[in-house]
Amino acid sequence: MHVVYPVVVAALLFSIGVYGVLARRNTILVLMSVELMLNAVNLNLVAFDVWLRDVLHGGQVLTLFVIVIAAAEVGIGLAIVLAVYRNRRTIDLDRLRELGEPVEPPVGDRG
Amino acid sequence: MTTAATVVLLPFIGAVAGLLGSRWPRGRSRTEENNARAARRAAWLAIVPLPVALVLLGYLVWRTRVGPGLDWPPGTFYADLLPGFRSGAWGVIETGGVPITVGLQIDGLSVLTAILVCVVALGVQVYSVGYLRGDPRYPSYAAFISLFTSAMLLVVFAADLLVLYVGWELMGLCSYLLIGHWWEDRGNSRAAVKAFLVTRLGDVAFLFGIFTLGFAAGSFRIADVLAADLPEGTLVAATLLLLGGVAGKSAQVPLHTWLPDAMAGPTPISALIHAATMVAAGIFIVARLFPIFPQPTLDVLGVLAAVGMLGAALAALAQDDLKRVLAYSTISQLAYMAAALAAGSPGAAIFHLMSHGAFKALLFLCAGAVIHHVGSNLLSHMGGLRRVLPIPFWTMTIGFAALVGLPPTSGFFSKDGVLLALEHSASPIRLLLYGSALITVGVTGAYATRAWLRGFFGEQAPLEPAHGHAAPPTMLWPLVVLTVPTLLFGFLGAGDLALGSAAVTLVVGLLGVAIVLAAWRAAPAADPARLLGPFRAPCEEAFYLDRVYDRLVTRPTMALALLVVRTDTSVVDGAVRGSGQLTLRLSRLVKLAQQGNAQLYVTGLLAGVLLIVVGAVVL
Amino acid sequence: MNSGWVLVALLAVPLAGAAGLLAPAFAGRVPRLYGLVVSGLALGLAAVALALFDFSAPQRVQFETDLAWIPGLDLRFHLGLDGISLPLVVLTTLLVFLCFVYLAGRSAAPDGPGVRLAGLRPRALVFTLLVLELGMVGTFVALDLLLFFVFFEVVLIPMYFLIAIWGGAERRAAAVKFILYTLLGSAVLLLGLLLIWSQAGTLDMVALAAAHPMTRSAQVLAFLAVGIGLAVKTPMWPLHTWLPDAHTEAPTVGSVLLAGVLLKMGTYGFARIAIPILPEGAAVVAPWLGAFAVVGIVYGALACLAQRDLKRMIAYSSVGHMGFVLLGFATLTPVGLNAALFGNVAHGLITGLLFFLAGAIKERYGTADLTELGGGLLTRLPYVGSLLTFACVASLGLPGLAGFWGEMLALQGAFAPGGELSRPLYLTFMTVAGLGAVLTAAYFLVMLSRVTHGVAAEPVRFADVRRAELVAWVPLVGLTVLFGLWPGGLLGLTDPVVQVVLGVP
Amino acid sequence: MIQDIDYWAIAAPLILALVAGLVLLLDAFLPRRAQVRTLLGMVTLAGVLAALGVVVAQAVRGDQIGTFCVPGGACSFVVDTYTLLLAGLALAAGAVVVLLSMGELAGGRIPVGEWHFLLLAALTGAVLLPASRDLIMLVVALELVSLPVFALTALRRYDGRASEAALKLFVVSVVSTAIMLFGVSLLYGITGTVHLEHIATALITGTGLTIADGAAVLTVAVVLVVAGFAFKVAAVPFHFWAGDVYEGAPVPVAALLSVVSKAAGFAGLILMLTHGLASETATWAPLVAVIAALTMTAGNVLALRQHHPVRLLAWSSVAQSGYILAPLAAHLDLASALKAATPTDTETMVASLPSPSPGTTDSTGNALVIVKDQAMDLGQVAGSPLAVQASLAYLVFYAAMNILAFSVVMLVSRDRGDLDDYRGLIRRSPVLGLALAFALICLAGLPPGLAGLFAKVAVFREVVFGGLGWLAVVMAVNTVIGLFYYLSWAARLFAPGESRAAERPGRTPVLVAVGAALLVTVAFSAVPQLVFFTIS
Repeated sequence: MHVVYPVVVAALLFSIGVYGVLARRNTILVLMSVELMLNAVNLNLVAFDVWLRDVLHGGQVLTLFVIVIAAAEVGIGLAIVLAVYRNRRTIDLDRLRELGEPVEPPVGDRG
Repeated sequence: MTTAATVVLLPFIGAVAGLLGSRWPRGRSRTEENNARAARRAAWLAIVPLPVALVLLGYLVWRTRVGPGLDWPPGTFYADLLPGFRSGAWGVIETGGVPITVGLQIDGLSVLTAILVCVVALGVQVYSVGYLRGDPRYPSYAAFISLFTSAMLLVVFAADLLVLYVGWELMGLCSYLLIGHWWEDRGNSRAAVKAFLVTRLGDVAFLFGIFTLGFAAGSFRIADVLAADLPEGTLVAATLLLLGGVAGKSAQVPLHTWLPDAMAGPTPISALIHAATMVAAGIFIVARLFPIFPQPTLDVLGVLAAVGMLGAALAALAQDDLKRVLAYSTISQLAYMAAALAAGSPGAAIFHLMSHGAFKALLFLCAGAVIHHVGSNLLSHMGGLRRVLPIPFWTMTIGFAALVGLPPTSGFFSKDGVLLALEHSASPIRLLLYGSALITVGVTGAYATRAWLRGFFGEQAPLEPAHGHAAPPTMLWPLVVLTVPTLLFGFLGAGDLALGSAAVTLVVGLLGVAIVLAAWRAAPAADPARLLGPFRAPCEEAFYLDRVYDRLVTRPTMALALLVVRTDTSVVDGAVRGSGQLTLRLSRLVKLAQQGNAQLYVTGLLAGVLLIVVGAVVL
Repeated sequence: MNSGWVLVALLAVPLAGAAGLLAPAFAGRVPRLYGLVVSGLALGLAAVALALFDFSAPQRVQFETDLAWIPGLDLRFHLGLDGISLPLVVLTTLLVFLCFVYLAGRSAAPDGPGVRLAGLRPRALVFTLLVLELGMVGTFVALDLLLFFVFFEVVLIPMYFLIAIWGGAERRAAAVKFILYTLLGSAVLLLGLLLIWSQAGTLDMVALAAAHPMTRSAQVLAFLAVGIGLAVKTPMWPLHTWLPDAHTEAPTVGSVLLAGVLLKMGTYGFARIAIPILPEGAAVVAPWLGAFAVVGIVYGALACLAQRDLKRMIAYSSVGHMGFVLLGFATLTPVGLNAALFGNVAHGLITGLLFFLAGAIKERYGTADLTELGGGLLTRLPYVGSLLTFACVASLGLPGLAGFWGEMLALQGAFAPGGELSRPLYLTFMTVAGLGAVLTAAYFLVMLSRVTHGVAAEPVRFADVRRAELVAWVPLVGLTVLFGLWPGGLLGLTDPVVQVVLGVP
Repeated sequence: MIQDIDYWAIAAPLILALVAGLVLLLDAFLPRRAQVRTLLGMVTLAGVLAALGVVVAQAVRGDQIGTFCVPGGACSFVVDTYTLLLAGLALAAGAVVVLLSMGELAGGRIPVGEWHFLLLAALTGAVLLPASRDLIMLVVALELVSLPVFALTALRRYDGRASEAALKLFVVSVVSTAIMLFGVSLLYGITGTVHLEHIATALITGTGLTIADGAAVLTVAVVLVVAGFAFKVAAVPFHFWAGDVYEGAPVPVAALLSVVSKAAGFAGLILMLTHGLASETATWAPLVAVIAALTMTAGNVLALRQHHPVRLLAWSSVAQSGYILAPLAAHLDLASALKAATPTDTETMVASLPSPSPGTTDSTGNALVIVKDQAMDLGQVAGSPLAVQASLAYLVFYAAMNILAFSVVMLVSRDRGDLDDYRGLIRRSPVLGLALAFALICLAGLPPGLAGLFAKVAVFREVVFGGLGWLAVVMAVNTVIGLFYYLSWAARLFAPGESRAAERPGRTPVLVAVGAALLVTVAFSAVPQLVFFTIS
């Protein structure tokens, strides 16, 4: 199998992830989209590793680490989402806007 | 040389001592007693240097009585009289360009002029003691006169054009300070400012003229400049620029307008500045540099003089203010000197300068005595004063006679010398000069007679007891003393008298006198100026020149100034403030993306990455 | 000869003085004479430098110290003094000392509107002024481009606080404008200096001035950057608008030092860096510099003519005077450079005095608005009025006083510009500048006429000159007269240096 | 294959990790009392200081150690000057952050053990990152810096603002990580190796590359790899999170983010760019220039007219990142320079490198090998080492002054801080006021803050020397904008105002932190050659 196929699939997967991040308001869904992106990376790495016949198997090692990282991220992410939900009763990303630039009065003539 | 330096420095030291030391050590309290004590001390400090200087000048006369001098045109009286020439320097200031020589030079011209200056200054200082009795600011006044004298002496003796310029400008300052002596009155203040600014305008041109000469000759020393062989074009340009300064200081058309206004100062100041010294400086400098004045420049000077002498005389005829009459008369007489210079006769010019210095100082001091008595400058407030003020009457009569040019006064000889020079000059504008001068002689007779009649004859006007006391002796003595040169000085030049020409002049002058006399006899109460008919108003306003200048120069300048101030805040500073505002606007704009929406952040992030990727790949 | 300690001490004294103030012993109150003593010590050191200076060779760098400071940046602690910097160092120490004299007198005076200044945080005030002195003196003695820049920057913060804390009603905005504007200038200056460095490979001013290793185009670019940076500080039209605000709001001592010394740092840079190191760049840019200078002269004068505030007017007059100084530089002739350096010192003395006087008037009247001041100053405050007249007359360039020589020689330089510069163009500059001189006289006299002449609105008399004020002002008056009558004293110092700078054989 | 592990080389991160575990254990078994809180803090501090001691010892010995090496010479973990400098920086800043934490934890609303554990974990990552020399280590270390910080931010459990900040940080971070990992996977695919050294060799010599030289994929990979680090240093367009997160997070976390985490980000970025991608300078240098310009401008503009001190510091630190990035853009493009250079130019350029004689540069191949060798040793020469040095110097100075500012803010600010709280601080508390004023003036880059000034000068120099005139002008303008907001804050310190200082518990450790930071900053200002000497 030519390396292009898995790479194109990975790219598509990554794009879907990006779309999900952009389109979803629910934080959990955003989290899942990020997982898609990470899995695209994994697919890439494994495919390259095989294709390159890397004796050190750098790609595979990295894949393992990425999986671990993804797990950790999900763990912490869900914990944070929980905390947010407890405090705010919502997990919609675009409704968490307490922090942000305050609305300014019109520009004066200082400066 | 040290003698000349001492002459210059004596009044200067007097000025410094008078300014700093008059009130010392009790400067703060301004009681009557303190004022009087300060005035006494100031008067001594002001007067004492002058006789000493005169003695030293006498020594200089003796030193310059023989010796090879500079190359003057034949018949130049001061060169004939005192042919000696000396110069010396105390050092050279390296400026990186043409060096400046700190030095003085002595010759007949400078010694004689210096004597005139010192004599008039002495008279004025003595006279002022009485004239300003009780004025708390007398000490500074006297010191300024001393400073003024010193500056004029520096001009007279300077061997270097830039050193001369120092004295030249210092005079401008002193005239500003003295004209504005009574600064409580805004009018005086304005007149002082005007005098300074108008002369300074001329002085800038003068300075550029000095540059031209100095750079062309490679030296600012007068002797070097005179000796240098300069191209005609440079000379014309340089001397024309110098004329600017001459016109300013000697109140020639078109920069003469400050002089009538300058009459706002105390009368002795008018006598000093506007008779003997500052106004003489312009004529003096032309005479000093006469050898390098090319014909075209002299022609320009001649035209200005021709216009100035007649115009000023006509203006004098219509003035109601006695001092303004004298002021316009001064302009007119200075134009005579300028005309003589234009005709190629510095000797006649300086001769007239000296005699004019004497009689005009006399006239002003007399006028001062009259004004002191009447409390007003206006002729319409005077009349019938000959009985009340006998000494001023007689001395002023002599002065007017000299002004008209009646024998045997000095004015007769000197004016005749000028007219003779004009008549016989090789100048291409000889006819214009001579004709104008002759008519002016007539007009001079007319205005002098008018002023004399209106002041001393006719009904006595009710007096304003402004100065209840009579003039003190210190004011009268200088009058009497000044009549002596007025009467006798002319005989120095008696040898050159040409009878035919003198007769013509005399007749024309008497004609003017006669016409006014006739008009006065016909209606003693009316002003003989009515003879001018429809020209009276323009003459009285000096042909509206002040208004023209106001419209053309003063107002546009002020408008421009306001425009600049507005531009500065709205455009120049506006750009600065605008860039600040722009930054703040940008800040608001960028902050729109920071309203707290994390999804927006991620979108921005991904869009940014996409943009960068595309950019990096494409570029 | 190993006399470098003088300059090091000259920098160390204000620094140690300022550092000493941080000691807790001074908390709350500071001895009235502390600043006086420290600045007097600095003045004494400057006098020592003056005494030890070899006047026979002012073009030689004397009192040199050359130590490596930051090898990573090639920054050397290189100090030295020559005929250009000596007068400015003395002027700086003198003005700072006089400022302290003035302040000491003020804090000693009984209750009045003026006490506020000195009464408010005297420790901070003394500290600020001493740091300011450090920066000013350092700028004039630095011989390393980067060191020069460091000192150039040192003055910004103290001056900012001087205006922002002890200033007038609109002080905050004025101070911000001052520091932002001048910082922009010095940032551009830094770019220029770095450009020189990158092209020439050294930061040593002496070496750079001796050899000009840069190409013509690089020189032009560097001159533009350095020139703009310095022109902001000078200030040159149209980069001047920070100046009027800063002067109007600054306290008296701030105005005095701002006009007396800070502006000189800009012009000094032209004499020390821009022209000697970048001669070809200077030759290309000079006509533009001259044009802006001349516009500045006339523009400043016109702006003064319609000004309503005394301090603001004097500030704009500085724009005009600095125009003359820049015109002198733009001629690229020895006489022009001498003129500029002379004008520098003269302006420091005269405008310093003017600001002292304006401050004294503002303090007594409570306003510096010309209309509110009314007339009759000579009646109400005869001595202040007379001194104001003197200062104005000196400032308008009367011969016999220091202001004259700078102007006259600048015009003389423009009469015959150096090198390849276009003569007709410079003659035009000269003429316009000459008219500017007339306008200068006009606004000063009109102002004098408005303020000193006339009848006072109210007969109330204020305290005339106090003793401390007199002590602070008399040296300025004396030096103005001295240099006016004896310009050789200063020209003899600068001329040999200028000849070397311009490579005149 | 069994690898030898050089425990001395990895001593610093090892100590941190062990102490982290110890802290967690102690917390679990000791009672929850105030003294225990202090004890845990002291233990953490001791751990950090011990690690710092190791780093200092390694620096003093002049160690050049590599461990976890593969056949072929490439090591995954390298201790050299560069590593030690950045590790030392992270640890020193970390120690101050620990002190600040003790102040924060004194409030009692935050679980102490977890806090210190997470802090130590993040520090482990920060120490690990500059030592990493392969992609895997880099990724893992980077995540090790990131993940604990999410938790730290959210650790104030009942504070909605903290949770919100954590969430935002988390989302932006994971997206950035994903992007970077995608780039890493592409880079791996292109070069076939994960070791930076091998990547560089492959890219320079072209051996082992799977694609043609100069293909777009490589560019894409470079950009994406840079993304992850750009997020850490909050460069545009990865800066959006900074304001909200700094504001919502506890102040020590904000300090951690702005100094330790940023230093780690720069460590990785510089490693990646100058080590792995040295041959691709032509691709990334212009990119870095544009990003630097945008970053400093955006940061400064956003910081204008801020009223929240921490938010202001957040944007200011974004702007400062721009300055740190700028010299990298002036990094000498060795490969193309060598390719395009005329012999004389090559000679002059190579002559500036320490060892090779001009004779060896005659053939391009030789020169490239030399360059590659040189490039491996960052501590000495890589292209224009001065550019990197300028960045590092700026980073060091920045860390000192920024942490000083945060320390003072920690003492003065309340939760919803306002700049007006600082009015009259100079009279309430002269030392704090002066310290903050000094920090701000340093950040603005003006004397007497000579540290800031020299940092800026160094940066400006590299940019001007690199011929990036436009970037220099942008920097100049930005310096002015920056001064505006620093000053408006500094001026408040001197303005008259009422006392509104909130007396909070746990002042002592924070005061110690202020003192230490002030001492270092003043030292840097007085003798800035210390830093320049250490770096060069």
